[in-house]
Amino acid sequence: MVSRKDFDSPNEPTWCKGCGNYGILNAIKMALAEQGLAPHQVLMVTGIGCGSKIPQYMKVNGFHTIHGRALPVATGARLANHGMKIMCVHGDGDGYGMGLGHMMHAIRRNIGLVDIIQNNRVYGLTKGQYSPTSDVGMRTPTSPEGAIDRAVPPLGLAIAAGATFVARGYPGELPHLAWLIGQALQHDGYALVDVLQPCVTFNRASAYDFYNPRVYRLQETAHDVTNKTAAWEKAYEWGERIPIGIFYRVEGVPTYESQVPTLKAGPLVRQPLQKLRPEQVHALCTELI
Amino acid sequence: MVSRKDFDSPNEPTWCKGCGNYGILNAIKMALAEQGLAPHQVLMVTGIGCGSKIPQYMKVNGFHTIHGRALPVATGARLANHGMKIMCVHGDGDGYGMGLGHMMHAIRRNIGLVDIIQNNRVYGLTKGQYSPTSDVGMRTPTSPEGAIDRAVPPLGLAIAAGATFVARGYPGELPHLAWLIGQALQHDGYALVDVLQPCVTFNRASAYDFYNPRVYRLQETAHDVTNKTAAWEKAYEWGERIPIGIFYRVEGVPTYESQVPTLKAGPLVRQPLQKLRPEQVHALCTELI
Amino acid sequence: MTVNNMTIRIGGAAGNGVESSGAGFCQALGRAGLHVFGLPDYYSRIRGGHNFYSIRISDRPLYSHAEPVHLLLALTAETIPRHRDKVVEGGAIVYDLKQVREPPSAVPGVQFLPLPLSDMAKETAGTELARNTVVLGVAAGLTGLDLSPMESVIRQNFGRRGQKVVDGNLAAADAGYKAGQKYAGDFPFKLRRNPSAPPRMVVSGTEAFSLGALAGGCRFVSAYPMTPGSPVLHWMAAHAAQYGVVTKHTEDEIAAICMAIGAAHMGARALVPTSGGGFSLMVEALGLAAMSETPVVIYNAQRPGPSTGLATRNAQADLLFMLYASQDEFPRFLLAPGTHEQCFVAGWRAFNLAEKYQTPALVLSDHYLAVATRTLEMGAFDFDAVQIERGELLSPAELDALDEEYLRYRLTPSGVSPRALPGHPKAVYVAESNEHDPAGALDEEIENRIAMVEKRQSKLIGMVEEMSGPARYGPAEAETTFVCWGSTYGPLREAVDLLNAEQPGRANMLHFSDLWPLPLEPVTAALASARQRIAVEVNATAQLATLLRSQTGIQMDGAILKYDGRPFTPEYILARVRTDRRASKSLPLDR
Amino acid sequence: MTVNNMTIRIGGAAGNGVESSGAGFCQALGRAGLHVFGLPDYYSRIRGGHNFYSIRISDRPLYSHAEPVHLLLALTAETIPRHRDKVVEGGAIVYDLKQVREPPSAVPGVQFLPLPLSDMAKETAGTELARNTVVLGVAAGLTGLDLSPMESVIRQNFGRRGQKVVDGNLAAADAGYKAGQKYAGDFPFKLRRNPSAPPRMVVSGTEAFSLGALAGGCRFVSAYPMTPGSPVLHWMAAHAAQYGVVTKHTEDEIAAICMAIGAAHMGARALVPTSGGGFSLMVEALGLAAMSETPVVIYNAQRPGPSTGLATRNAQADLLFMLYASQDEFPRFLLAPGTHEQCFVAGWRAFNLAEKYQTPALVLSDHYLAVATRTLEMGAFDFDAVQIERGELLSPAELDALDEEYLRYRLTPSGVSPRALPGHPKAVYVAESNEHDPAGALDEEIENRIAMVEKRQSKLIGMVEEMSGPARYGPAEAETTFVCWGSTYGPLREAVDLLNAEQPGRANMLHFSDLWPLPLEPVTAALASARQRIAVEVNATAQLATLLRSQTGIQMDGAILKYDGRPFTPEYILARVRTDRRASKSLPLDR
Ligand SMILES: Cc1ncc(C[n+]2csc(CCOP(=O)(O)OP(=O)(O)O)c2C)c(N)n1
Ligand SMILES: Cc1ncc(C[n+]2csc(CCOP(=O)(O)OP(=O)(O)O)c2C)c(N)n1
Ligand code: SF4
Ligand code: SF4
Ligand SMILES: [Mg+2]
Ligand SMILES: [Mg+2]
Repeated sequence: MVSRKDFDSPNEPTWCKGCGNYGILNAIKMALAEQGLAPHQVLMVTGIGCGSKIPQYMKVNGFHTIHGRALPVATGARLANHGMKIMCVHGDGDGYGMGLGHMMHAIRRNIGLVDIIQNNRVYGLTKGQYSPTSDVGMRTPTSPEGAIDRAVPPLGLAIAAGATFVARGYPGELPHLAWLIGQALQHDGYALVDVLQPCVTFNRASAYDFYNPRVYRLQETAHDVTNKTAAWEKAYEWGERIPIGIFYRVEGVPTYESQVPTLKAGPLVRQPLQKLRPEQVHALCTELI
Repeated sequence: MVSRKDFDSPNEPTWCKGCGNYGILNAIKMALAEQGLAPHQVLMVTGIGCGSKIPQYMKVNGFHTIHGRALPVATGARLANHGMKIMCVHGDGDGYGMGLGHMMHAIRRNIGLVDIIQNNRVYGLTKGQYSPTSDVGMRTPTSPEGAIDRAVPPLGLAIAAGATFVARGYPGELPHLAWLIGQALQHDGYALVDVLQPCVTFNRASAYDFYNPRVYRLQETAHDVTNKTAAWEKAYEWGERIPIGIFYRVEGVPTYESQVPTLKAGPLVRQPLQKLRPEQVHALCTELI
Repeated sequence: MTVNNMTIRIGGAAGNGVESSGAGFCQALGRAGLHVFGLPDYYSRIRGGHNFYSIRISDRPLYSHAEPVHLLLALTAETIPRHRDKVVEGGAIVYDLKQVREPPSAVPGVQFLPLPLSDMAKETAGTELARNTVVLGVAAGLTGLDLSPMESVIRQNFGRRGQKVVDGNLAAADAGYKAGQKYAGDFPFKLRRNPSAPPRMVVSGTEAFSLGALAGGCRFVSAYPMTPGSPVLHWMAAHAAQYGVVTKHTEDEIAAICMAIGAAHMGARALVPTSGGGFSLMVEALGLAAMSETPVVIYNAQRPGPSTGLATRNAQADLLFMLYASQDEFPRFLLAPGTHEQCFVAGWRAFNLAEKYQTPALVLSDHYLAVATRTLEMGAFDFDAVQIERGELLSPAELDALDEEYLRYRLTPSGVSPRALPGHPKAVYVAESNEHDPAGALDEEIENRIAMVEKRQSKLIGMVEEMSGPARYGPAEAETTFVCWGSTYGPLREAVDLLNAEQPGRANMLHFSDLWPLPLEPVTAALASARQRIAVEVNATAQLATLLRSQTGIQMDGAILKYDGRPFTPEYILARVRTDRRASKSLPLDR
Repeated sequence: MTVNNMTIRIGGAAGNGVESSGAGFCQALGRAGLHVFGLPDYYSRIRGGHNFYSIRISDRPLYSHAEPVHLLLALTAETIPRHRDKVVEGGAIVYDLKQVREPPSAVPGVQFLPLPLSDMAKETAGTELARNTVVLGVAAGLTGLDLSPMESVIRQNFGRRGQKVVDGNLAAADAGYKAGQKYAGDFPFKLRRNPSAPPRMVVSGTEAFSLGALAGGCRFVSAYPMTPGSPVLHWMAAHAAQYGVVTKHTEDEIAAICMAIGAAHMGARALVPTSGGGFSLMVEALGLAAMSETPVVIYNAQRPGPSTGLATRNAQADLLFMLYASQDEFPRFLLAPGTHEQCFVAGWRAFNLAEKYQTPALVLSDHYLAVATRTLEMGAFDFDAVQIERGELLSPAELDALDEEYLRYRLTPSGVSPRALPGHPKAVYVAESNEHDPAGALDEEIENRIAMVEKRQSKLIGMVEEMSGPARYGPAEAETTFVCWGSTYGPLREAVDLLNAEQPGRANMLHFSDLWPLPLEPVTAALASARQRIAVEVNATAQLATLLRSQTGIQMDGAILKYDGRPFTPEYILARVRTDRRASKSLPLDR
């Protein structure tokens, strides 16, 4: 039996007091324990940002990579060892800004991994520049007159790109977030969990007091998670009411890794690594005659 | 009066006989002439690929850049001189593969340019590898067992990202394509024109005989170009019937360049470039005391 | 008693406002007519950790920070053990009674001043956050510095937050001041306002470079935030509307350089500030700028790597990378300003060089130079000397008068082809990333390729004429010649002064700020005449030494290298000189 | 009469099948027991232009193509003026009557053979496309080469397209053969099948490298297509299912290197083939591999730039770029195989080096080496010598037995830390791109930073032991020593042979294939003993010469540089040696 405590790390998080990342950290631990996944069975690939430091603060295999590139690293890891659970955890600047192209491609491949975005709608680590999901008009060091780029609609894009599992969580609703991550972990294919992560330091306008009165649970409404158009329209609901929960889910779309011929024989790294056999050498050289 | 002939270039295209790029070239010339845009009033920014060589084959200001980066180059050009018409013309590998992230960001900015994608659903110039819009199962040098990445749905993504003009054309319907490009040129903001470009050499399965019986004109149906959800659903229609025409169009969303304070005074390159005035120097230095 | 010659260091955790209060105190000292050299030191984290700010103060201009600390202001307990060894005899350590529960063990000759900083802050300003204002008040009281410059800074900097905040902070400063005065008698380091001094600017390398770039006609800045390059973007964004600049925070660094290339192609002077990791993403497009002959300026404030490395720390380790970045070969400029004044000049000069030779100009700064602040006279930046030279740029009138076909890549003896900006009916052309003929048409033939490679490469002949050899500091003849580049100028200059003060003729230094193309004659002459050459660089492999050897064959006799993520100090250099006259390490350094 | 010593060149437009028929003819010659060196030359366009394929044929192994042409097969009119000057006395030019409307002007001593190739193709194979088969039949007839090897190749290569196509092409070849025979009497260059020779492979550098990589345990290939790197991806994709390899055509080169890093991190031997422009996009992630100590192999088949440059042509101009790419400093391997045999070895050796030192290994090939084909004996690739050495990789059993905390970045004398693959309960760790402590935790402290820089850099001590100095070809003592790297081996070797044949002791050559880290002792010894050193490189700035001078101080006495997008030929080198004994150009080359 795996317990939440198994994921505890001696390293103290360096996040601000009240940062939404604490909740995300807890939710991930809860979900992994719930799913019976031990620290060594999981690889957590992160980008660069406040939130991307997360593998430092829990016990889990981690790869803290470079800004915006968590998904391709994770994809390579998945293809090399699909016997392990792969999670990406990264910020909105990382995932929806620099990494947006990779995300679109990961989605159309339906590569089997859970992609958690710590969407605080600001750049935390570099101290408060506006992000791809910031509100128009937000004044920051790189938008002193107010941002004029309209926000990326991540859930709408994910559904449009063909994602098979699209969800949004909120650390203010911790058990719900843990449940969502658990569902994502159970999903066979690419699973997006966008998390409304309060950044209490650089985005006070989108912190708990903004979200608390607004969020409501989709799964407590009549929302049909298999209706793609309905899900897509829901993805744009934002303002007085902000839905959290599973927006869209379809099972049965084959994952990328399940279709790679070589991987039918099991995870790549568990297949024997040895020199070519003489008959293989012979065949390869004969091809060239 | 500008005429099609004004755009003629002495350089002979190196495209294959029957290549859909000839039609696109003609349609662009027709549309520009129709709009009364002379060669020197337009900058055509292209990426790398068969089709991206297009500015070599017509008389127009061109910038033949690098693979996948036409949009950011064009965005910079637009911000520096929004007095000129900016067009991007590039392939599906270029625009929907390497450049997909840039496209999503260009769309949300609603930067004012026409983006024409020569979507032959294959890599032409590098000789036939599958592309982001290739069919699943397509066998190519990089997918000898058949491609297993699901295709990028460009129109669906564009609408989801907030594009204000989304269209698809086909060089087999030349006047229609020219009309579409003309409409795009008239649009204020980012305008996508996806073109079903037959590649007769590397993608014979998606050439004229595939498209001719399938394409139909949206504008001859009851399609409402202002209905976003309907447009989004239409974007996925593919198979026995393939719609061409304007899928979605909304005017009145401000362009990025119209919101940049400095550009209110006119195109940047037409603003005087001179040394700082003494009072400016004084103000700047005084800030530092 | 020592007057106007000390270092005050304030230390605390991220979130304690160490950096802003340090910077504010520098401003106050500048207004008091004193010279300062201010340097923040902080972790790549938003909260916690240990940040500190050092303020060296003098009557004369300062070029470097220094290690000895005369007054340590400790907002956290951790500050004391981290810096106690640096506190000089007679110095003092002020600390917050609330934070430091156990009295720290004594340091001979150093006074410990426990004060209820948190309580004082709460009482005066209503929040413990004002501790830093209290403690700076204490510093003023201890050193005898007139409080009024500090008050004026408080009024200015807190003004936006309302009168209540201003008043609270004024009261906090005053309370600290009074507390400090009580102990002033035992504290021998004093600060005296210089009322006859003119007001001075307190300037960071970031500001100096940005000012220079703006003065030089920079009108387009596209960048993706990356420490320590982003402050240039922030500065430009803050001044954009007023000074007619367009700034764009892009989706990534590839877009940043590509947008700058697009803008430069249309005729705007375009700048891309970044750091090494961001520059890594620009390498492909750098080649596009070179091939299409688009002038663009890239500013790299270096930080330690490899990869994410140490985001908020210092290194000079991207020289060879920037020199050779991108496939195949093309001319580029590499400038590495060493002082704030040089940063200003590099800011405008880079645009002239880029435009005159229609090729990228790269500026190497680093974290140290970018964040360190110095007081400078109001006239320190020579705005009059600024020129906006656009090189062979054809005016609309010249284009109107053109009676032959316009050839964008015309072959010329200088390698530079007269440039027309897109938009003129007589000069409709294609800029190309493929090899092309003079008109810009694709051309793969042998003769054309040779001509075009030679065209581009031959720009170097003109380019090298624009470059200066190393600047010598110190006596013409010296036992040891130190060889450095970029920001190492300041600490090394002080080290040279200290060595020569001990033993006249002991040392001089050669500072390289024009790194590429290297003007071989003055470089070789300067190096050849040195008796013993020691490279001093903030990297592990002596990159300048490698470059110089590759071009001149001259080898350094040793190297003082530092790769701990921190800048040199004069004291560090002296110590290395003393422990190891040949000053080289056992690592395979020259690789 | 000359037997088995000639070059046949077939020329036409893109789309004429010049490359495939040239390659097929090489195969046929290999089956006939002859040695060939085959080289395609083509434009970066799908249709039109002028492509040609040169097949040099000999009884002895060949290392290079050569300029003189004995038989020119012209499918288009343009072929004749482009190559007529290269045709030797006694040689012949066969051309298609339908394409060449006006009889070409005569060349003294050269026979022109106008033939109705298109008609013959149409009549025999039902399509004019079979012209190339006809013309190769003509070549066989003229040279007296037995047609059966060609027939066997036709059967094999056209087999997939059905018996009709096979029969048509057999008939086409036969018709050509008969036509050629008619003129055979006047054609003095003959080819004789060598029935006693064993069957030989016809191998490109791409195939040699790919085979070596597969033999060395390469199991993951992620790449974005880019000429001339992509053929490695294609080869691997074609063999993936059968040999247990996963290949991924990615969305861009950044994804390619990142996926390889992810796969390598999990334990797969991962390869990223590309060309310089693609490598430019990998620079940031290269640093990630170094910092996280992830072994990964990058193969760069160089092509001319800058930027898109000349996509289908040749250059050796990415050496210094690859050596210094990415911010800050870290150890890397740079291998530049010179021959097909060396390509094979580099293929497997790179993985061992990368894994033993847990750092990236970079292989530099180029267009020439990638596409040129040579006949090799079946045993030319020593598969027995292949070793799969994974270095300090902890087995599951070793991990089970671990009784202390696993430290991914443990400090060791070698700088190499025992590596555990993710998945074992005793070795749960974080791989880091930030500076980190031995456990992988973020650590910005000075002591740790120094230790970690020295840990990484100290790998170089072991790494350099793995490297060989330059290989000498030619006599130990020579008047001139040519210094080259990578694919210049072949043409230069022949040039050395030719010079020494004229004047014994005239020349020898030093070939560098282990470029980094440089083993200074053998390198210096080899260079120092040379009388006159001439760098021979396919670039404009003599990059190897720059590197060697930077590391040894030794300067070349001259350089023969070529930057026209084409590889060296022996004849070109000889001509340059003859016109300019010092062989340097007036450009500012050493910059
Ligand atoms: C290539 C590159 N560019 C820029 C940076 C600097 N950088 C680090 S984190 C970050 C943005 C962080 O924002 P986000 O991804 O939203 O994460 P958060 O800090 O908000 O969790 C940036 C720009 C970098 N590390 N690498
Ligand atoms: C960075 C980089 N990677 C790879 C290439 C090689 N390349 C040139 S064109 C091309 C793909 C072309 O496909 P597409 O964009 O669909 O254009 P098409 O040729 O089909 O018109 C590739 C991979 C390149 N030029 N630059
Ligand atoms: S800055 Fe924001 S995201 Fe970063 S740790 Fe603080 S609250 Fe969290
Ligand atoms: S390969 Fe395809 S896209 Fe390229 S020119 Fe030929 S038909 Fe057109
Ligand atoms: Mg964020
Ligand atoms: Mg295409």
